[in-house]
Amino acid sequence: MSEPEPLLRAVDLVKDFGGRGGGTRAVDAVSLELAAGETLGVVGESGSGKSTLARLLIRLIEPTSGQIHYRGEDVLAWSPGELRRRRSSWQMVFQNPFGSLLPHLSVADNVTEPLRITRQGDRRIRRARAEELLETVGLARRHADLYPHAMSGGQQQRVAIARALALSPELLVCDEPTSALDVSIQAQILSLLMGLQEELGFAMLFITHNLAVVERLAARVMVMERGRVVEAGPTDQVFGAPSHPYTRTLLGSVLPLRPVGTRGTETTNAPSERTPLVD
Amino acid sequence: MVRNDQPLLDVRGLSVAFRTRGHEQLSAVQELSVSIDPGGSLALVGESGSGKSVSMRALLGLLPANAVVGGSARWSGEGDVPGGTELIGLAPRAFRAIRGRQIGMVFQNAMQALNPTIPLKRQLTEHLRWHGSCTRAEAEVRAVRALGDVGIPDPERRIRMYPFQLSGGMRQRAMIAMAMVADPRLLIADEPTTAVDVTVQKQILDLLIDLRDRGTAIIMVTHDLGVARYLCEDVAVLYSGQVMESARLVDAVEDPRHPYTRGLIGSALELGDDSPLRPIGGNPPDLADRPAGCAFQPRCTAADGERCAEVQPLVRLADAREVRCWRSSHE
Amino acid sequence: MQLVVFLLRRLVRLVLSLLVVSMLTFGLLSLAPGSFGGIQAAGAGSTGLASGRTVDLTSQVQQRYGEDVPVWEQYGNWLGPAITGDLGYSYKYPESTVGALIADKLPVSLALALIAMGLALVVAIPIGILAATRRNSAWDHGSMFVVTTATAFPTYLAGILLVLIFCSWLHWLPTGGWAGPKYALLPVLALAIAPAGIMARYVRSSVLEVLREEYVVAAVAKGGSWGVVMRRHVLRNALMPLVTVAGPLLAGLVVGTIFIETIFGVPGIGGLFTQAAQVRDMPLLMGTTLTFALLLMLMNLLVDLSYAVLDPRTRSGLGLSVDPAHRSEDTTGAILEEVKP
Amino acid sequence: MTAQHSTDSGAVGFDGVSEWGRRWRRFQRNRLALVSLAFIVVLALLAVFAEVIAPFDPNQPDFGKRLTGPFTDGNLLGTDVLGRDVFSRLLFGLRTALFIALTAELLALLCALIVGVLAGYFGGRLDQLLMAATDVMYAFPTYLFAVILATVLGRSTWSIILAIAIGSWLTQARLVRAQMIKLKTFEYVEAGRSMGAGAGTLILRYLLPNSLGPILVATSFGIPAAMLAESGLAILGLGVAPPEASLGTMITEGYKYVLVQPNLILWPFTVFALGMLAFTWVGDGIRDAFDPKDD
Repeated sequence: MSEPEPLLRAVDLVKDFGGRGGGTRAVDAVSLELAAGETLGVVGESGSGKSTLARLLIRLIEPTSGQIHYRGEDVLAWSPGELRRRRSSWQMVFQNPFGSLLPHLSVADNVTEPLRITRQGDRRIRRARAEELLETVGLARRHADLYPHAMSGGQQQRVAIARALALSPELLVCDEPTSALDVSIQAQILSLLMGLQEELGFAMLFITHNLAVVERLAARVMVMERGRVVEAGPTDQVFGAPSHPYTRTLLGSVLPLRPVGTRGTETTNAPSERTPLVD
Repeated sequence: MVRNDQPLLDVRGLSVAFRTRGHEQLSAVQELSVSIDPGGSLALVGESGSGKSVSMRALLGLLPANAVVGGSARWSGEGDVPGGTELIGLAPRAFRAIRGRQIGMVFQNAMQALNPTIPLKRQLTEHLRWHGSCTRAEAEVRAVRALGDVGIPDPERRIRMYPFQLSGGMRQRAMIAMAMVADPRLLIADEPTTAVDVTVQKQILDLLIDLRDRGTAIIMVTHDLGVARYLCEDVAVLYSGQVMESARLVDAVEDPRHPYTRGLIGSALELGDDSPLRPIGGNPPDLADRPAGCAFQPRCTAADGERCAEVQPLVRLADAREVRCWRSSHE
Repeated sequence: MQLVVFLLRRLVRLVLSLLVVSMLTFGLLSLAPGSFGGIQAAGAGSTGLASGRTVDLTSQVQQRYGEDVPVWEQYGNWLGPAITGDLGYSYKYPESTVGALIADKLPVSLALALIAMGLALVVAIPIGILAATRRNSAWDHGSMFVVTTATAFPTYLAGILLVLIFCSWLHWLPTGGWAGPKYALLPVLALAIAPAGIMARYVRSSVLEVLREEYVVAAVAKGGSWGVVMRRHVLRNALMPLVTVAGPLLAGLVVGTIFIETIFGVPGIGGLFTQAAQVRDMPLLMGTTLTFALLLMLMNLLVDLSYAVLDPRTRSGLGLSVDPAHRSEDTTGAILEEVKP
Repeated sequence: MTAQHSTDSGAVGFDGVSEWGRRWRRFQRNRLALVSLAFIVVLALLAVFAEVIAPFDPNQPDFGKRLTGPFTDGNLLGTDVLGRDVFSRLLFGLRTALFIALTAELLALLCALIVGVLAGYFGGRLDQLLMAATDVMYAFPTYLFAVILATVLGRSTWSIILAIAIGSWLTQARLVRAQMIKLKTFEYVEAGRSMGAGAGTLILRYLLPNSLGPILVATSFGIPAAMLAESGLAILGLGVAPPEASLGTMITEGYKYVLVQPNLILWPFTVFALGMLAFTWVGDGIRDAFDPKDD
């Protein structure tokens, strides 16, 4: 088997914000590759440029310079119309679930918004697809007629994920999808995403400031600081033997719940596995 | 009663409800009992809406007018009042002598908790002057020292700045300095690291550990067990306004007795931990729509229809732990 | 230094805006059918002169007022001296210069507007604060009812209402004229009512907003008494943005004097403007319009400056407030819609 | 199925009420707004059916009965200085006033929407032009501008409408522009773009419905402002040409006889003031309706 063309390849991406002298370089010469079905984690603190990078990669904002190739095609050469038509293969999940849903549309309409935009199906077909998608993300059919404001943050994020899946994307860009959620809900959403990826086989670009989340989700990781990639590689290597001081600082800032070695003891008295509540 | 046995703050059966437009009351905190010794450190852990922040504000009388607070909170920080001062329903004048001077509070977001139009100097010294404990010049000296203590370089210059002129981490420290400058016996920290980056979080927690080691008691309100574990000896796990489990933190983490505590630990992600995620299903209940009996029952993997439909009391176990679940006393 | 640059930029814009306003006014009025000469001639014609001579007279009169040359040339003839401060002679009052007329009448209008503004502020601030601190009380609801009603009665509506009550019904006060403080009472009241209502509402919502701020809770948590926290933290921050509302309202009041002067017969600059518009007295119309425009722009400049001085966040970066667009559109814009004169 | 996805059927209330339903509920909570809305509907009906209701020709003088008081000779509210029936004139005056105010506001809104959306969404030259125009208009009191326009255009209904609309559209365009610029940064707009929505969809389906609140509030306060502008022009002698009646010209006329026959100004003034108040209260109600703070 020869080296296959990666799903997404970016070379020397640069993004400058603000003109007239005092501009800032939000993303500085970032290159990356992402294979189909793979998950790449991007970690960094606020101001590291990780969210800007995500938006550059799917051309939500235009890079100052650099190249982006999707399945070998030059994404930056696409005309606005072509870009819009081809967006369906990459979808995005945002940090703030409520903010990313349209408040004046019902859950069903929100979920099938991509179908509507790409003019697929009629009202009935879309409705059926909405219910199907809601079930995929662990919501009930009856949620379809709710409005986003009547849902909890975790439920809203599920709706946002369902919407992202509506067009069966090949790439899901997740921009801190769990950082606005409580820990127990964060775990729900992460296990949902992991399960869905296994089932549907999409690639993920996962942006987060939480190292433990990346370790769980991504086989490869990129550490960003002030727009630059300071370290990249297989997650266990980068986290196991960090070479850059910033990576070490980040790792040193993680607060362990249990010292290594004592973990897992609590499973001894865990109750028997049971399907969690379905009403 | 021997003075030394007395906890610094002893909260018994604290309840908070909010009057709403429809005249029904929404209960936010029920029967909350926690205590902290001088120099101790307690974490109140829970998800958003669990009542952890509300209960701490209730203690200091900081809730809006539509809040109904019941129960008891005895404060023994002053030393000369036998049995302590009852904080709930305390007259405003007496309360002012305790707030800020004996009990300090640190808020989640310094950008919001610091007045944007007043320079740091006045915000750090005004309460010293209100409490009448020192002159203007003394207050300024203390404020500069406090800023230096929290690791702000060049405090003489920075104290003249406005909050917006400082970086996020710096602001957060300035806020801690503001609470510390009056040298309180107890510091209540309400999620002081939620809005900052992980590296800054570490620095701020280290700062709080310093304070703790110098004898200030700390109550840390947080949703992050890792943060709690790093800083505190004791923990009270809150769910839907009730304490589900209170124990020494080590014990709670190593050997959680309540299914909710177990769920929280199962949900926590840790570096180097590849055991499968076991999230808690469902969502916390709405305040207006609590399930009868055990509040956690609908999400509990170990729920037993009949036993759990009854109201669960907080049971004190042999090893000085308290758990609100009938199973724990049977195990 | 920053302040100097800021002021310079604003002054340049001010001059440019004045220029555009003058061009607009001049151009529009020249487009309109009729002219001062025409109106005068028509007046003379109606006294019974033959129609043939009317045309003759019209052109004579037009020649006399320089209205027989192309518009741009007329404008140039006006602009040249105007730059040096010479606004020319009024057509209607040929014996005095426009400058002298304005200098004579402007103080009356300004005094009216300023006194009314002062009155409105004195009434609005305590009402707003009390309503906010006793939210949902009978006082809150009652005062907000009255105050919102007041916002529906800008200038001459309030003027007419006051005349109906105090002159026509109670016979306490004269309906018009200008001979002593008694005569200023109704005009000032009429001007003050709507701005007082608007500002009281603004103060209320602004205080409520600040009361929700975490730094107020933090100040109480530090041991501040209600009074101290209110004075030092709440009121200071809540009243600061009032400047952004008060400025445009004051400007509106100056314009509002136009109606008040018409209704109450007060000899102010508004009356001059109205007369000038009616008889097409070009120099006087240009003079009064530009005076209003200048007042308005100075007021806006003053607002931006005072806000910058009051709020440390804008003070440190005066560049931010160069653009008038920074004013909050959501609040100020909507509120101003209510009474924009 | 590989993984047993945890399901989420939380206990959050089963609340399928749409955005508009909730807004209507909040509006209804404001009793004054509700009463005012009903009052406006009554006014509108009176204006529309003026011909049917009016007992006399509003413009027909009868020099035999000038300035009579109310309830004389079948003249419900008396007659004016030319002996015309005040009640009939009031109905037609109301119609003129409402027609001018509504049309002017609608015209201004339409202009404001088009320019505001284009400037706010696309930015660029048009935006610079709009901002420059705003700069000038900040210096040019809209009222003076309207007076000058009315002078130029004459005293017909349509020229008054035009004068008022031109005087007020710019403020509203700025409001729309500000809304566009604010909402453009919201995540749902980004989400829409990431799904491939074009400018049309984004503007009509994403941005406008969500900026409706401030725009509607501004409009509801714009109508009384336009009514005010109409009567203001009338007071300066620039109202609709006689013999046609509008509330503004009736008030102006009545003011001349305020000490002789106060009835003449009392009626149009009362209707006008109540109308102003009603629109103000409705605007207040709309503000509440779009402010979810209390929920």
